[in-house]
Amino acid sequence: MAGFGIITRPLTNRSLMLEAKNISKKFSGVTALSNINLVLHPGKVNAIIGENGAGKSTLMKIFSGVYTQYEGEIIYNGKPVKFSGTRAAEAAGIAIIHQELNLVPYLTIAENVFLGREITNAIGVLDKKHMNEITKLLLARLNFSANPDIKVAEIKVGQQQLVEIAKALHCNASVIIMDEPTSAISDKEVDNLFSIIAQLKSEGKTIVYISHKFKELFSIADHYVVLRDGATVDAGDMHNTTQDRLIQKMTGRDILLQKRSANFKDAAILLSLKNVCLRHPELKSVNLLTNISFTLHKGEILGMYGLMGAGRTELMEAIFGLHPKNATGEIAVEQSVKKIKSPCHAIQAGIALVPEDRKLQGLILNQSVNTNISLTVLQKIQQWGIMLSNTKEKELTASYISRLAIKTSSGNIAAQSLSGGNQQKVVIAKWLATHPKILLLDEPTRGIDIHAKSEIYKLMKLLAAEGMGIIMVSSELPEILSVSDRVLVMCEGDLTADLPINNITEQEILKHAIYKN
Amino acid sequence: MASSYKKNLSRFQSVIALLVLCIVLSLLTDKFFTAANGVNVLRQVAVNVCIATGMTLVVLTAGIDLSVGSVLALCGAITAGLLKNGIQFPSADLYIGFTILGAVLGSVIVGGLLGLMNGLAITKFKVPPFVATLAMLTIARGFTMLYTGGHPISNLGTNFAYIGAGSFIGIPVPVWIAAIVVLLAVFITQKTKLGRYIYAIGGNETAAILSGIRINRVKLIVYSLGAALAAIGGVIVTSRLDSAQPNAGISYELDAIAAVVIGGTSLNGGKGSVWGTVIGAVIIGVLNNGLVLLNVSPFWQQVVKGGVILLAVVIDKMGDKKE
Amino acid sequence: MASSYKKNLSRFQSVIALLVLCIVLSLLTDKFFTAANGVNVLRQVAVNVCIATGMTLVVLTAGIDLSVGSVLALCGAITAGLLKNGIQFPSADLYIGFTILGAVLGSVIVGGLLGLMNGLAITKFKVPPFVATLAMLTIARGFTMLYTGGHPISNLGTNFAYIGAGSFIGIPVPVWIAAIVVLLAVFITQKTKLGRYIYAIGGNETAAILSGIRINRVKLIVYSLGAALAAIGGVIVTSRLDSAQPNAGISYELDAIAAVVIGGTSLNGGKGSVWGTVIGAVIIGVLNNGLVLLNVSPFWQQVVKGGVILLAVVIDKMGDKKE
Amino acid sequence: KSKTAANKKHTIAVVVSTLNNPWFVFLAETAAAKARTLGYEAKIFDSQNNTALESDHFENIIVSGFDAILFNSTDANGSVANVLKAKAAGVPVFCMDREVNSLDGPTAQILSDSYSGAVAIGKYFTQQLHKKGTYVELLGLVGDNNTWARSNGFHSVVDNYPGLKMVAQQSAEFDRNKAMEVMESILQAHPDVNAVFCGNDGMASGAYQALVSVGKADKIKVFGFDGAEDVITSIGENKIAATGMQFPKVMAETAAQFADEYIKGKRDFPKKIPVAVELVTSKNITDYIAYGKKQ
Ligand SMILES: Nc1ncnc2c1ncn2[C@@H]1O[C@H](COP(=O)(O)OP(=O)(O)OP(=O)(O)O)[C@@H](O)[C@H]1O
Ligand SMILES: Nc1ncnc2c1ncn2[C@@H]1O[C@H](COP(=O)(O)OP(=O)(O)OP(=O)(O)O)[C@@H](O)[C@H]1O
Ligand SMILES: [Mg+2]
Ligand SMILES: [Mg+2]
Repeated sequence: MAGFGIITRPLTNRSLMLEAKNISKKFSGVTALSNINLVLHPGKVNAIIGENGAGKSTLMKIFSGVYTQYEGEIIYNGKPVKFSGTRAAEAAGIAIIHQELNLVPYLTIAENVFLGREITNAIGVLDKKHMNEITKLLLARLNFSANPDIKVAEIKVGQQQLVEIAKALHCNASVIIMDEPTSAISDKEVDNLFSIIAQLKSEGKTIVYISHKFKELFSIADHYVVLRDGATVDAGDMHNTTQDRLIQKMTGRDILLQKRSANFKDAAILLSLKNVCLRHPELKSVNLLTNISFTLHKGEILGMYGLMGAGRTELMEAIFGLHPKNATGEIAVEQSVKKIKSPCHAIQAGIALVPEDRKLQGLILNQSVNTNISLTVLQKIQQWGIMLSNTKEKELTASYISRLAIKTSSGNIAAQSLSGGNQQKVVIAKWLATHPKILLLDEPTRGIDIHAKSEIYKLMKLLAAEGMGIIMVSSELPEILSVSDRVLVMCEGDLTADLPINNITEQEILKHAIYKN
Repeated sequence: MASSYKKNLSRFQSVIALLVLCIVLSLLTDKFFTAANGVNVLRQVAVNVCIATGMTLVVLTAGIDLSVGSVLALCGAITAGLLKNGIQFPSADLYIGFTILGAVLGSVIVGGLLGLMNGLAITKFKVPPFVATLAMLTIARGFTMLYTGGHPISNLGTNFAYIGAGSFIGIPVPVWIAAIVVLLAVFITQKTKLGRYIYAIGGNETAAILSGIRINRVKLIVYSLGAALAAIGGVIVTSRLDSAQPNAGISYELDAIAAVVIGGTSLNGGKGSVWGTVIGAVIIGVLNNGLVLLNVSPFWQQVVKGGVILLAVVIDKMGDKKE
Repeated sequence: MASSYKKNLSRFQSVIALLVLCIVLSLLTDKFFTAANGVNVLRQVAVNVCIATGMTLVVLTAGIDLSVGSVLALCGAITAGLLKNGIQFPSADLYIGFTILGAVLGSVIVGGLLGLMNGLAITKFKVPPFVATLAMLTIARGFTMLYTGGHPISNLGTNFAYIGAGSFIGIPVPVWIAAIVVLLAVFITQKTKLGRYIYAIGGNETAAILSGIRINRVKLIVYSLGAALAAIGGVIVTSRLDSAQPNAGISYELDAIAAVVIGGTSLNGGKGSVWGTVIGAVIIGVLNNGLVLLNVSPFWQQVVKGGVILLAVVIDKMGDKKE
Repeated sequence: KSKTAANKKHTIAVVVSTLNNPWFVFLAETAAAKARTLGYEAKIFDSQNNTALESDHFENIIVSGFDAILFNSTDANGSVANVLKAKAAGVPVFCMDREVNSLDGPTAQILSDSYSGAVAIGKYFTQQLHKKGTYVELLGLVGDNNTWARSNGFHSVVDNYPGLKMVAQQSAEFDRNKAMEVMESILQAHPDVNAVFCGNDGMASGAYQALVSVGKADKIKVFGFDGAEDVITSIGENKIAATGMQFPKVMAETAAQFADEYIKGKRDFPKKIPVAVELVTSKNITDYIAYGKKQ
């Protein structure tokens, strides 16, 4: 391969911090990495780019001592190393922010940040005060002003990601690996993180940065490595490349995004909300949602934008019947008012929800792709009224696996061994199988590569063209702009804007999303 | 099918553990590997198979049912009581007699209702399954004592004894009952919506709720089924002894759970199978039988039994993939 | 600290359950609310508090220990055996005698080793805790029978009896022992790295591993501690009766687990506290005591006891947030 | 009449080793019933075969101010401390059926002599087998002293005859179902045994059921111990060979009687009153009913 010339370009051993030599890794038959070679440039931000399942996270787990069984060699500071575990890697100066959140829910923020490296006083007693103070400082660096003494279970996913980042920063490592650190945080926090990365870089630290968001990559990375199917296909200087070229390398083809511009004013109304309110489950006087009213038309894609904690997830859940006790107001499907008291009612009314967290809410991870897809429509694969038919199930799931291009060696593979993007497609497939009239997508492209994203967009457009009404919650403005027909903006539980897509700008949307006192 | 083939394969190790045990016993005594002893072992495991099958369903939903032993005792006593004394209302001078079928059905229904109570405590009042069924263990035992006054109810008639002691084409009736129970449970778990829902709830309860599964309903069904199967176990035990013992079934929950776990079902739910449980129950039964055939001293029996159960699970785990 | 205040608040409900129980009992009988009876209840819960404290640590790591009752019996027997007969090597004509302290230490060490075996089976051989400790339940009981020959070991001397029957400043010695055990456990769970790691393992084992915590080591320590505390329970029981009973401790695991769960510790690990367990154990103890004082018939006692345990947990859950 | 009014305040505790066995249920209920007919309030405590729980009961009894304890101990040695505690608190203890190894602890002991009862059974057993043949022994709970009293009594006779060979000795924990299962398995290894000696009547009934299921009920003789209802019936029907009749009614009522006398002021009681265990066979079965003699 020609591209290899770049990677093995001779550098002096001293400055060459971390290098992978012919690393291969298999998981019970699946080859995740095959003979990977790459070099991470010290003191720089190295972007690792690749589609879902390219092997990025697997390689990072090898670097950070999570996987100890692999072929090949890691060269660190000029010497071959083999870490016996995460502790050894950390001791050697390699810290990682994992793609999946790895926090202990019932411990506090401070306890999580210091987990495994607690500060104790002379007689071995935990020094809570000291740890809380340091945590506060770390969080302040991330502009996150939470009490370090609250439990991680009580904060939102985005905030948990900040805790993960704080945890890695605290290690004071010389190599910091960030595996999709921004998948759950808002733009403001991304900016914070970037200034921290810049600072770390100036301290001479090596950063490895994985993300599917090209905007971020171009603004922060110095070097890049592109992985495809477990092998290195390209590497080089970020400033000498373009987004199109990278996409070409990642996927082997070009991908184009187009703006939509249709008007659905006259189309039939599929869903309408009137004065939907949602009380806080404990603080009865607080409203998480206040008087939300809007309509969704047949064939329309409604983009829903808001900052972290704006209440978008809550709204989707309320529509889907997950808050029967606390929600008030009127929800009508095709002009007839429905009492939606549980997901079951919602499904019967023709509503589907692809939840925000695919692992915790969307999938049964240890079960097969087939089982996951067919879970919502088991009555369709029944024979003689009671018996499930494997043949029918296979037909059903195979059609979705091919339609959504789910990358899996077979439908019998456990969902947990799929890459993030493919897991998300399984969740979407599971809901498409119910042939919903209304599809609610909560952050459907979080942590998904550009190729899978564009496929999901294509699919959404196709479904809309078939007459489905879609609401897509997203925190990415470009996505909102390129996919939606109309944009709703939420802020602090209020619906602050309902804008047609024509002539709308990012600035205008943001203006409505930011809380005004 | 590929998936069920894979499932069977992954249960391969506990079958091996069972085979090894059988071979060792066959070498140690020529009394073990005979048709008569085979039938004997099957008859003895029948009750545990019934209970453990119900327990498997419960455990697959990530629950547990500690009350099965007491439910077995209460339902056995009710069967015997209905058969022998019917229901009497001395004040109204009324007496309702029961046929064998009526008594059996009555006690299985009572069993189901007890299970329903477990389920209600767990779903409506959010009591952890361990506590809810532990409370039921105590309560059902108390009611057994109250119902029987602490005395056995005996001499239930030869027709009733057929259920526990009879044979049909050379196979004891309890074995037929256990076989039907197992086949039904395999059908339910592998081939029906309910089965899928059971696995889904154990695998990821949140995802199951969001998929529109009425998880409370599924749990109610599962706990009711589990207790109804314990009631069937109670009928068999009572019929075999021709007597309902108030202290029947003490610590049967441990045997049932042991069968479930030795059979490879995870106590965290979502993973395992009824077939595995059957193997687990047979391993325990063969072990009990073998120790007696070898006339191992009662002192050493417990030590050996614990050791072999441990070994069976270790063998089982060794086959599992690492990482 | 704000957090410990919050923690206490969240255990508020089981304290309320206990208070309600005490008030009801005080209204029903004037025998209940007396100093003598208070001391009495405390002495009776002391052993369960010791065992349940160890169980709390185990359960916090998302484990379980069913073997505590058998370990209690074996260690009680060993204490008595060492005191009375020492260790004899007839072949070498050697006799090693034991002081009270020596015998107690010896048996606590044996307890710790038994727990270590549990831990090894769980960590090295990946046997699920339920099975590993179930096997130990059987094995340790078997060894108790072997060691004692099925006969109690009695007449251990008045000095030894002080541990179980004596008092110090008006408070029975077992209560002092339990208090020390509880305070140590509270210290460990709240103030040391080990405690942190125990919670972390139960809360998210993967996260704990990725944070470099040597989870196997932590589990070994926890199971050893749990069994050592059961051994201390064994010493107390033996001393109180002036006799080691081979049948001691049967089904104590259920009482200990009930105390843990009533006290609000989650069987899924990661959530709960030693204080909660103490409240749980006292609720059970008060209940047992109250039912006796009220002259409830033994058969009804079981029914009432199950009902109250259920109620205590329901009250507890009602305070928790919904949805 | 004024007497009953005075007695109303007095309460008697019945502490029984277990209620998981009908024999003990009968013992406890008879004792309580007798106490009630004598004008006392009576309450039953179930020690669940657990000496530590028995200890708790004693403490609670002393605190609640009971006037006497009718006591069926869990263990001869393990219960000594409890009895002494009661004595120190001034509460008299009357032992029923099972001995407590303390001369001055209990006020009186009305005891069933398991050992000599088992000796009698052993003698009858030898005679029935004509001193020759193979047999099986089913033990009770191996940690229970009654198990060993009966086993030892039995063997003290039977072991003198080399023609009698024990081919299996297993525990069935005093449990009917377990006895049946264990016996079923033993029969696989030793289909030709001549007799079974069981440590209690529950096990005898279970063992008999196992014999029925393999059609050997008339070939193998079953011997029990207790005099429980089902076995008395079975002996009458010639199904079970013999049992050792204990007299729970006599023991319970005597103990209650003594307690009454104690409360009324009597202090001098015989320390030990043995109540002989009588051999019940098909020959003398007409004299007996469950748990006692026909009146
Ligand atoms: N524990 C595992 N067991 C089996 N297969 C696995 C496991 N982890 C990863 N794989 C497989 O290895 C391949 C690489 O996965 P990896 O998670 O490294 O991809 P990735 O590049 O990080 O993707 P994403 O962008 O979605 O995070 C995928 O095909 C995945 O299915
Ligand atoms: N279970 C809960 N208990 C209390 N407050 C909650 C709960 N869930 C959400 N909230 C609060 O409700 C508000 C809306 O949260 P929601 O998750 O709907 O926001 P979102 O717009 O979807 O944000 P995100 O991008 O983080 O998903 C937030 O302030 C959040 O803290
Ligand atoms: Mg990844
Ligand atoms: Mg959200």
